[in-house]
Amino acid sequence: MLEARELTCSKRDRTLFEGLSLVVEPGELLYLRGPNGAGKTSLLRILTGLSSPDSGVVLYNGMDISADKTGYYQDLFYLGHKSGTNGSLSALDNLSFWLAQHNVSVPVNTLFDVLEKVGLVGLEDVPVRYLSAGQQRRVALSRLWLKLAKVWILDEPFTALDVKGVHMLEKSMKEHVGRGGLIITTSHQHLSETAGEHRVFDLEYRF
Amino acid sequence: MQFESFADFLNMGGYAFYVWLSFGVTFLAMGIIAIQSFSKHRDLLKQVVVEQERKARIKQARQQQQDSM
Amino acid sequence: MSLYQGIFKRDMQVAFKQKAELVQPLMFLLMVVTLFPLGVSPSPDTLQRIGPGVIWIAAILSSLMAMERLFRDDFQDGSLEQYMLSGMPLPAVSAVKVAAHWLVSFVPLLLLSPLLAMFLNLTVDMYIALVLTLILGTPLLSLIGAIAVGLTVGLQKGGVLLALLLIPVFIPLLIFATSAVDSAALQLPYHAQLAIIAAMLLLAAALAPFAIAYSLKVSQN
Amino acid sequence: MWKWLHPYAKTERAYQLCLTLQPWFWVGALACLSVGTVWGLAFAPQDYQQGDSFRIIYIHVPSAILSMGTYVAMAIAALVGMVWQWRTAYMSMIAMAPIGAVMTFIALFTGAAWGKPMWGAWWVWDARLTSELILLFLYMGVIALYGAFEDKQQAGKAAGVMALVGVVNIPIIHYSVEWWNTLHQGATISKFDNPSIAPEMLWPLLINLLGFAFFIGAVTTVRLRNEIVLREMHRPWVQALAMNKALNQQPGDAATASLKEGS
Repeated sequence: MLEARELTCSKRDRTLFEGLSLVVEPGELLYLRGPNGAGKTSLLRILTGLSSPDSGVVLYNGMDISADKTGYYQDLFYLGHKSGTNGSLSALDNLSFWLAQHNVSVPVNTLFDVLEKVGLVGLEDVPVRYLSAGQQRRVALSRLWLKLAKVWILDEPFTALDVKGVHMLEKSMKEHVGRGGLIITTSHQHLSETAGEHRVFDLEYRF
Repeated sequence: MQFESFADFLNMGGYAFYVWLSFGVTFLAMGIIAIQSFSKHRDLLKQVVVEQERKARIKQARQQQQDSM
Repeated sequence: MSLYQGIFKRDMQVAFKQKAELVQPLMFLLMVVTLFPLGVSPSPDTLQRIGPGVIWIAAILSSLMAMERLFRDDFQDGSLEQYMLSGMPLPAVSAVKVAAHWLVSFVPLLLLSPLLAMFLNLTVDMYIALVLTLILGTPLLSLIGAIAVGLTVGLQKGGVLLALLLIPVFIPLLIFATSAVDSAALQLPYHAQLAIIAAMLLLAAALAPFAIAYSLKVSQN
Repeated sequence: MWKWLHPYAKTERAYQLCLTLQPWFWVGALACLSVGTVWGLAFAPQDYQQGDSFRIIYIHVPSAILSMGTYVAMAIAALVGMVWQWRTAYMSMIAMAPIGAVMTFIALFTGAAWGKPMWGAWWVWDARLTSELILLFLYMGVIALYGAFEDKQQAGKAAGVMALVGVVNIPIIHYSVEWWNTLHQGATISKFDNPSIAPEMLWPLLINLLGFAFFIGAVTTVRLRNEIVLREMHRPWVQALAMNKALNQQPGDAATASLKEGS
């Protein structure tokens, strides 16, 4: 259960939000909506602990995440704007190093199967910089099936994905929520019904 | 022949170390650049074959998706 | 592979995939050293007198060029975020990355040092002292440099700023390293200077990783 | 003008040309080098002043001359590429660069080794050696610039400009270093004069020069073929070439399939 209490955040002397509280229970999909510049990304980064809020606290299972991070990070998967893959390494290498860093051991054939599932057959050993933006996004997304994280925090996961990619991602979101997982996502296209029912949280633009 | 015996030839009038070192390094460097060029040629041709197979695998995967649609 | 091998092996593989970025600082070092005989004078004893200073100054300048590579790529492609979210303590991650960076950029510099010593006509004793100061001094460059790189990684034009931040901090190391090689030239013992450099290195090794971790958090924010 | 050269602008014809030229270059190189070296080492008379250490001249002088020559050839290829927009010209330019760098390294190393008995130090800032070293930096610059570009078409043009800038600078560097050397003549290095070349000393030198030139030609053809295959990888004729090369070697299984189980 992920909870945020009285979060305040200001960027370049513009308060994005203040006194913001939200609670997300397991088995729930929270859809964070708001215009550009409303502070969606900043809120997500605060929820992951990457950046710290001006005031307020984020709790995971009742414990402040800034105190003990390892427990929280064991269950967390964060997808940011940047793909987190090094251009000169191949998709295979990027994923195997990422898994090693997250202390997850997975046989090589599973890597190939997951890459096949995201539609990257034949491109497994090509340096990532030669792939298109959408394909690089799929390499970052394939981590969802490699690390079984309870909490998914996705920052505009649908950008640069084609129709088939969007459908696949929404289906897996529905399965994850069904299995008792917890998802917070932002997106500029509305979620279709394949993603299952979801709660909307609106963030207005403050001047 | 400028030298009486083969041993004298090897001695190079006392400068054996410098003469044989420079000849050795010269032919070594030439050998390295030649061998590197040939092995690069072999690798490039192999790479072309790998690219061919990669295209075939991608085409085949596309077909499977079409059929399963 | 274990947690930290995941980072170490990754950095090694990335470094060997981008060989050009390794070779260029070394060529820069070689060229800077060859400028001095042309600029100052080719006579062997002048070169011998200015030799240690020239090599150390060139090493510091070339290390500044290679330093930015430490976190720049990881910051831009988002891998740095994934390190932070991996549950591994960030100081340990920074220490591993600095070790990989030292191995990749400064060990070739050590291998090049005989050539530099030959160009500047250093005696064997001076060369031994030079190598000792390089072995102790270059990790110090990496550790302290990484702190400044961590701070400037978020900025677009971090390059020159990095030099402005780091050169003052490298001055003590330069002073003790060159004086060690000079006293080796006069056949005087130079253990004192080496001990001071080693002390600075141990201090940096103990504190720098935490400072690097903090500076990365600051630039991530 | 140059009508007979035009067909070789197309890469496939250039590839065939390399294939035909290559064996001759290798045979010429081996023959001349072996004859020239043996003659120079064993049969040529000693130098009255330096004794047998002067025999290093038989590799130092040819490599020094050809290091300069390869750079000029590189610049000519760049010029041809620029004026007539030939891709093969740029490719041959970058094919020559590494061998030119190796020739310069050889000239440097043999010059230093030759100078050691004379000057007592492995490296002396002598005029010729210094300009040779600067030439090596010029080569490194062109190779590094070519490697820095992702798109090899652009890389060729950029490296071409640097090759031309370099070739214009070679004489300037040469004379300024000569002048710099005489300026510091007062310094302790004694300048040894070029050994007087008696005719029977000259023949092995010329043969070796030819041998080195053949060697450079041979390696350039190999590297040019590499460059052509690299740049024309998607052309059918390259794929056909690679396919039958792989078949007659050993019909190994598909490489990526083994990658799947192997890694």
